[in-house]
Amino acid sequence: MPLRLVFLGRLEDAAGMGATALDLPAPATLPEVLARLPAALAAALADPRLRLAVNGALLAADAKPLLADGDELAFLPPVSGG
Amino acid sequence: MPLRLVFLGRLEDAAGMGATALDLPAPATLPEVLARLPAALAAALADPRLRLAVNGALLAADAKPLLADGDELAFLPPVSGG
Amino acid sequence: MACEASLAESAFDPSAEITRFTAAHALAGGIVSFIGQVRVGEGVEALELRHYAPLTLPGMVALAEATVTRWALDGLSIIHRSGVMLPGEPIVLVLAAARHRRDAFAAADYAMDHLKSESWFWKREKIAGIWRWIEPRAQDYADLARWDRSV
Amino acid sequence: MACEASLAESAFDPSAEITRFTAAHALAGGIVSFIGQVRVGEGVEALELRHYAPLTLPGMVALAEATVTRWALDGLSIIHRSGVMLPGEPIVLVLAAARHRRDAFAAADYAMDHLKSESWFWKREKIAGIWRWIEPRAQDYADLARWDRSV
Repeated sequence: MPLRLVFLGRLEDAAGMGATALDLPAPATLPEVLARLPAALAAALADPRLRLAVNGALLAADAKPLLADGDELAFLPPVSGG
Repeated sequence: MPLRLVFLGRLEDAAGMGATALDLPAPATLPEVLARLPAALAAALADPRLRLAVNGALLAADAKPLLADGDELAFLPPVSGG
Repeated sequence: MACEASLAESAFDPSAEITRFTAAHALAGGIVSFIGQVRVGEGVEALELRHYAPLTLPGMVALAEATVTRWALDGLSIIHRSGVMLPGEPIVLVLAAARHRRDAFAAADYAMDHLKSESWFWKREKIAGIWRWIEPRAQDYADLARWDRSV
Repeated sequence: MACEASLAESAFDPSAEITRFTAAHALAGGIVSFIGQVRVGEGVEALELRHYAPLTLPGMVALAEATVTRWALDGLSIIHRSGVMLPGEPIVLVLAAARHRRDAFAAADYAMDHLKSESWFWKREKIAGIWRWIEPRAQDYADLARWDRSV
């Protein structure tokens, strides 16, 4: 199934892109997603300060999402706005 | 000697004017000034909440000014600005 | 540090002042403004502020100087009307520019509290054709007292 | 009670917004504004704010709604830039209109603290030709914590 990953803030530099597509068997867990990424990026995405959003809905800090067909998973570093 | 009296705020209504001139022997005290004014106005000017200024300089709350030739004595009710 | 205070005898344009002040303080990260205006819709036909020239503007200047001493500001401006104003017209504008927004908020707040309670203005309102002098509000004294117990 | 939040993708004019807001809230006696702008003169050539569309504007709307619930306001407006800004350009404008100025000051202050620390923006600065992501400031968290222990 297709998934879309979005990298915000400095994660865009770590990923070398703002977003990417991935194809995984459904349903997919976060560790399964990270296992498909380059090790350096996977390490950056394992930062416990990150928050996750699935399809624009923020997840609880300790959530373990099961991703479904077409989901957009966003990786959100601590904000530094305004 | 000539003196100038200035009435601010609601005292202008009590006095029926914003300012007036008075002629008194020098030096003059506040009670001497008040004695020369209509009783109702003198009573309004004896309000302990009033502040006084002589020639634009604010007096301490308990000051007993001695007025000299040409002095301007201003009667200042509590402010209600802004 | 630049500070300024002025007494406006006729209507002024807060937005134009804010534009000017903001451009003059490009080093500041934050600018707080307070606009006080004559309320519309409470039956007040006009408001008049009288002042006493030897005290009023010098008192505003002293307040501006005290405010810039108390907080780390890049600039402070106080403009206050005197004379007759109509509903919707501005009465007072306080502008504070600071590197850190906390200073700008506190300075504008402090200047307003002191303008309200300690500056030499006397206010009257015209309602149903009758002018009435306004007494000081207890709330203004309470607002002022806040500053005696904190920075 | 009217509240509004918007995300500006290009430069906006704070003075024009203040004029419009002030005229729209003629019943309010006081209007507090906060303008945050890109500082001039610290070697920052440009600043960029990135946002995440599904979260950022909805978060600003929720903050505006929470703020008007917390204080007695006549109106509240939040405008926040995203994209690339140059020194001197506005980043954020918060406007609060209230019958009593204390409410307007507190509401603008509260909205700014929460925008700074909780809204979904990521900032980078260009200095000497190099873009660098900015980490959250400890001061922003300290500012935010103030609101947990007071009204």
